[in-house]
Amino acid sequence: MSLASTITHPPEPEIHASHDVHEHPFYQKHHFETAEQQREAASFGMWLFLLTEIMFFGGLFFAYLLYRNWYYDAFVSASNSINMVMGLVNTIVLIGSSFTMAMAVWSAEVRNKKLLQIFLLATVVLGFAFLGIKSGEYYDKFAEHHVPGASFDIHDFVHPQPGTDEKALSVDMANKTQIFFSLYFAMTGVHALHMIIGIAILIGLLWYSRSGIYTEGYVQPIENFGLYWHFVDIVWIFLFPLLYLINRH
Amino acid sequence: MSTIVSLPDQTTAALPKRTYINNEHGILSWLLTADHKRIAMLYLVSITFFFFVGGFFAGMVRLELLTPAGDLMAADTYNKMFTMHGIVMIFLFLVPSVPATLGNFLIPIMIGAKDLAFPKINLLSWYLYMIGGIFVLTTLVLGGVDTGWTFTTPLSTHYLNTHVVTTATAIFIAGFSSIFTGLNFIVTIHRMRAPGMTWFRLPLFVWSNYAASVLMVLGTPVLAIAIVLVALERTIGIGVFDPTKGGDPLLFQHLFWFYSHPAVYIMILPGFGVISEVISTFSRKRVFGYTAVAFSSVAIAVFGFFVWAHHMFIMGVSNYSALVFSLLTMLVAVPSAIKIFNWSFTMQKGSITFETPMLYAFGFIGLFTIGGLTGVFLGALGMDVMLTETYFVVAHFHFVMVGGMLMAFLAGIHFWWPKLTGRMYPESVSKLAAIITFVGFILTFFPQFVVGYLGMPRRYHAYPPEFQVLNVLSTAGATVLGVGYMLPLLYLAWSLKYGAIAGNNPWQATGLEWQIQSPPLTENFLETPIVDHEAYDYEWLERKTERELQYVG
Amino acid sequence: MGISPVLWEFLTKWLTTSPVWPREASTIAPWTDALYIFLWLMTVFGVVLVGALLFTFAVRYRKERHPVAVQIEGSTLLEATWTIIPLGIFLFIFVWGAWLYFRIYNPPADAMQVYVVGKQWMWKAEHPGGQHEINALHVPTGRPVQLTMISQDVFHSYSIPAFRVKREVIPGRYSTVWFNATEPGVYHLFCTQYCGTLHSGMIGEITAMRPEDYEKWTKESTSGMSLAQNGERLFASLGCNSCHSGNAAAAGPNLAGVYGSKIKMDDGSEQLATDGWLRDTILNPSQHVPLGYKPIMPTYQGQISEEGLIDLVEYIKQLKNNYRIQQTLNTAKAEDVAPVTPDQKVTP
Amino acid sequence: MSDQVKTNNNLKPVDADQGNLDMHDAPNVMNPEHVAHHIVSPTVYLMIFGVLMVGTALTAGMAYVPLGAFNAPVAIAIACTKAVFVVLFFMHVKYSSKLVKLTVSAGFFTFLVLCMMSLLDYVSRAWGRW
Repeated sequence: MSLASTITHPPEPEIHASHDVHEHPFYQKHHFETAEQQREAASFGMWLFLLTEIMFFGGLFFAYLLYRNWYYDAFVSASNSINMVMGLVNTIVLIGSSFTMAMAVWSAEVRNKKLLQIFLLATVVLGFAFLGIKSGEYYDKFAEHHVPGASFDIHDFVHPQPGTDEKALSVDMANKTQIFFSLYFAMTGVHALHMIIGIAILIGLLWYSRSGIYTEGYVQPIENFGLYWHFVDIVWIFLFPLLYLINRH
Repeated sequence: MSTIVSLPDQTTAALPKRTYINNEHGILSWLLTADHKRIAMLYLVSITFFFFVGGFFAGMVRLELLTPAGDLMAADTYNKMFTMHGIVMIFLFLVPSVPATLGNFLIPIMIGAKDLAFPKINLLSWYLYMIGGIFVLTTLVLGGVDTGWTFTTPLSTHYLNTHVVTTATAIFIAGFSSIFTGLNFIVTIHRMRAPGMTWFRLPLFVWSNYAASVLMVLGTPVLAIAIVLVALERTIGIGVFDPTKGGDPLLFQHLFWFYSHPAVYIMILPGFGVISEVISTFSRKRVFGYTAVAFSSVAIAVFGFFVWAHHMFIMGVSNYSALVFSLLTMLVAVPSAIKIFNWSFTMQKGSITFETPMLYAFGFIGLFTIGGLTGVFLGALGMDVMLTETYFVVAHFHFVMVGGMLMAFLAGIHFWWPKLTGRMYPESVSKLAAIITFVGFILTFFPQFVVGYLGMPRRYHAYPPEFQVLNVLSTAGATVLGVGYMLPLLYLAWSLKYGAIAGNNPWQATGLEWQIQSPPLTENFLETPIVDHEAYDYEWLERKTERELQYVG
Repeated sequence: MGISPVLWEFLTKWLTTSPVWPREASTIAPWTDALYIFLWLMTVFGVVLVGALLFTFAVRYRKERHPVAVQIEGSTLLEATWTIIPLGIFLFIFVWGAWLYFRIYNPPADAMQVYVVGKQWMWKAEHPGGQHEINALHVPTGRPVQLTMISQDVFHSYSIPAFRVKREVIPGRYSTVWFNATEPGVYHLFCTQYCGTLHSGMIGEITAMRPEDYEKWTKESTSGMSLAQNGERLFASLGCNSCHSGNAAAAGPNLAGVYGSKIKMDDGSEQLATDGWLRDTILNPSQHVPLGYKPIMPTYQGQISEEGLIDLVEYIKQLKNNYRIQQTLNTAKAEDVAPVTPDQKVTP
Repeated sequence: MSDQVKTNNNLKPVDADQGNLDMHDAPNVMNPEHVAHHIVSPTVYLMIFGVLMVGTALTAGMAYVPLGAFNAPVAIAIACTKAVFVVLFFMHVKYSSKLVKLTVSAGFFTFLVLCMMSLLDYVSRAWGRW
């Protein structure tokens, strides 16, 4: 039977039924030839998704780049008004969670269910810690009337607290701090949203890991989620200096 | 007139016993399917629905413009009409049209795969599309939106009381549908090709969808974030685009057009792919300059990201950057010219027949040539000053999108209808529809070039009386066009039951999709096919047919 | 056989009242038309070429005449041909278009100034002599006119098809366009950027008049106060004169002759004093602190309307020396600076 | 049937071009030339974690050192270095196929296009009289 005619004249379905004779891992979808093909497709797909995420944050980063150059003084003052220690702690927490996530991937690869669960749980905890600190920060901003919108108040920037070496801004420049806070809330907000989605997925993974599927060769979901989590971490690695550390003194 | 159609003997022919259509039954088997062919059919039904919704708004717009006075509807109603027309047609019809229906159905088969790489994400993207569509319909029920499809800030953020946020949500969600479709295609084309199916054996349809997918994946998120910022500005009052707070409204334009210019290539590139397939098949000849056509798709995708500011020449971008963007715009016109000539020369020394898809393809080439060249008018800086924001732009855009894309979509639907359904459409009435569409199109949109140069601005509810004659012609043409689009809806529905049985390969075409039964099996191929021939290798097809005859005989 | 009256009317109307070509009424119009005609010739050439190819091949190689196709891979020479020739044509068009663009947007130095403020949904034009118009603009023929435009709310676009010019009117900054009308007459003014509900009502009339008629119109329609006079009054009432007095010890820089010069800033940069720059110094003073001065000027954001800003800009533009400012300082009350016609209110 | 699948495995890539455009595309039944799944050891992870911590300390510390205009480039440079470490090791790109490397670079390239082409407008707005 020539190759070409195989394509044209499929054998009858009855014959086909006996086709799947060679062994496939339990997690291999029917439309992939091998588990390896499936793994590489999934990982490539995840990367493409992260590509879209780069562009999604990219628009915000560009807006930041533009306005920081336009209203540098406002950006400096506004940046100095947010709590740098909280940001630093959050950076450490998030990098830590990235590390535990990487270790979770490793645990799945070496098929250690116990370790996998521990590291996933650690990632969840650190994720929550990040969000907790973040919401503390948001609360401060809210109390200080630094949230853009109707209740926004530039008083703190025009009349800085005596005793600090903060430079007083003129009113027109102080008004521009609202742009900084718009971007601050948009960027950290979208980032936090990614964290929340990530934590939800993590909890799901933790739940399903009980059955041991991820530690019997099906590393792919853990690995792909790891990619996502590390990406969120990278975004924060950029957000931290850009938002918290403009000309600190 | 001779034809290449070779149908099985209708007295004995029957549809295959087992197909993707009758594999499972019941509404749930469709709504929960992971089969790319079924999802393609879901898309086909839904985009057809939204096409006619959008068409209805277009009809209302044309009807209002029949008379110079704004007498049929109030100004804000009219504004809602053209806004809904734009949003529905662009985000719910043009962007998903060819990729999500024909692309979804055919790309896995053309490359010899059993399905797309991520069947569930494929289904998810249809659901996202539908949710986006439902949000648009919700907007309609709530009272509409009148931002224009471009969402110009600060108009959309501060000066309108309509349902901007609902619409923004719709576009955000529909955008993710298109991201997932593109992502799925890219992974599938990279990772799922059958043995021997090298990049330069891929049908050009796959190449052009690949290029469009890259644009979807990289461009759409930028629109998404721009639209999120618009929604936040409306609801919370952040000030990123607000000039009174120090924001730059042009920043929105940059972000918006960074997607929306490549978006027109998202819309047209898959159409190019359809035309390559159709012209080759009905000329019985390999596409002239295969590599040139393939690379011109990629070139359009790459250059497409460098030209967006040509939508902003008079909007206050610096004149120096206008210069750069105009130059790059001229460069992006070249790959399209290359394609046109390659299609023409594909016919040279061919053996041409004139079935309906071929007629649509002829219409496409003619109208797209005009549409493309009038784009050069708009890319030329000084000319753009006079022409932009007038009906000239409207005419240009519709020549490319309706004359180009919609013609290509109809060509593709007719061409692959036998594969999709296993039955032929009725040939003579479909030819009539193709001709009606062409005539109606010219009548509708050609006068708009003239009225545009006279200075009639777009999005005008009422206009000076001296423009009336040209507008009357345009509205008359729109009526003809409407008939031209209703006809296929009717006879294609008819053919589902009464059409002739098509057999595997009615057109004697070379693509892998034509080598399997129609409609295909759920798993497409029983054995992973092994590809040992170039795309459009009609000699291979002949040898294969001979061998089969011997084998059967 | 009688023709339907409706159809008859349509046909006669078509023949008599329907233009297919816009009037050419500015110096730029023939140049734009030349490029337009060239572009259409290119389009027709392209369509005829492609059409001829399709038609010839369709006839010669239809299946009846040419039953067996000859497989051809392609031709590098042909590919190069139809890459390079269109590229050459497009680049030629680019150069032509760019040349035209710079001609349209590069105003001659001696252009007459008119200010335009766009708002939902009307055009306000202000002549330096104090003539105010709504949805109308009177201009003389044979003289370059430069419009300096700004929007109070959303994007608008000032389009005069008969002059072949158009420019977006942007909130928050000035944009300019210029033309030189050649034919007296009344022409359409359109807002071409979608700006909300009554977008299509944001239209008006451009009246181009012979210079002598224009002189007459100017005299008849003046409000009695030139923009600069209005500006002077604002300058005094807002207290600008207390710092920008021109005295050596003044807290603010001397404004006389400042327009059009390059100013050294305290951050080391040099800024060119244009209309837009003057406007921005009033609204965002802390971003424009000249060398040797302290950033003490308050912002006037939200306190002056766009018209008021135009008055101030026009006033500062015309300040050749500090005599006028000294005059305002010497007057006890700002209201007494200049005679006020009863119907004129100071724009707050 | 399974016989045939086996013969397929012996089929060599038919087209030489295949390797050029994409080192890594055909399904792996056919094309054994794919990057083996590489397990990164915890030691490496720990080292990277240490590097990231040092980077974080450095970036926070540098913010207080008055460098004038150079503060921002230094902060960006440190952030980029950290990001590269995360991408290469935590995200395994160092051990991944060329396709993944290409994808990552495509993302940053497009982001740069967005920034540079828009900045082209913003930077040149201040030039000249218009």
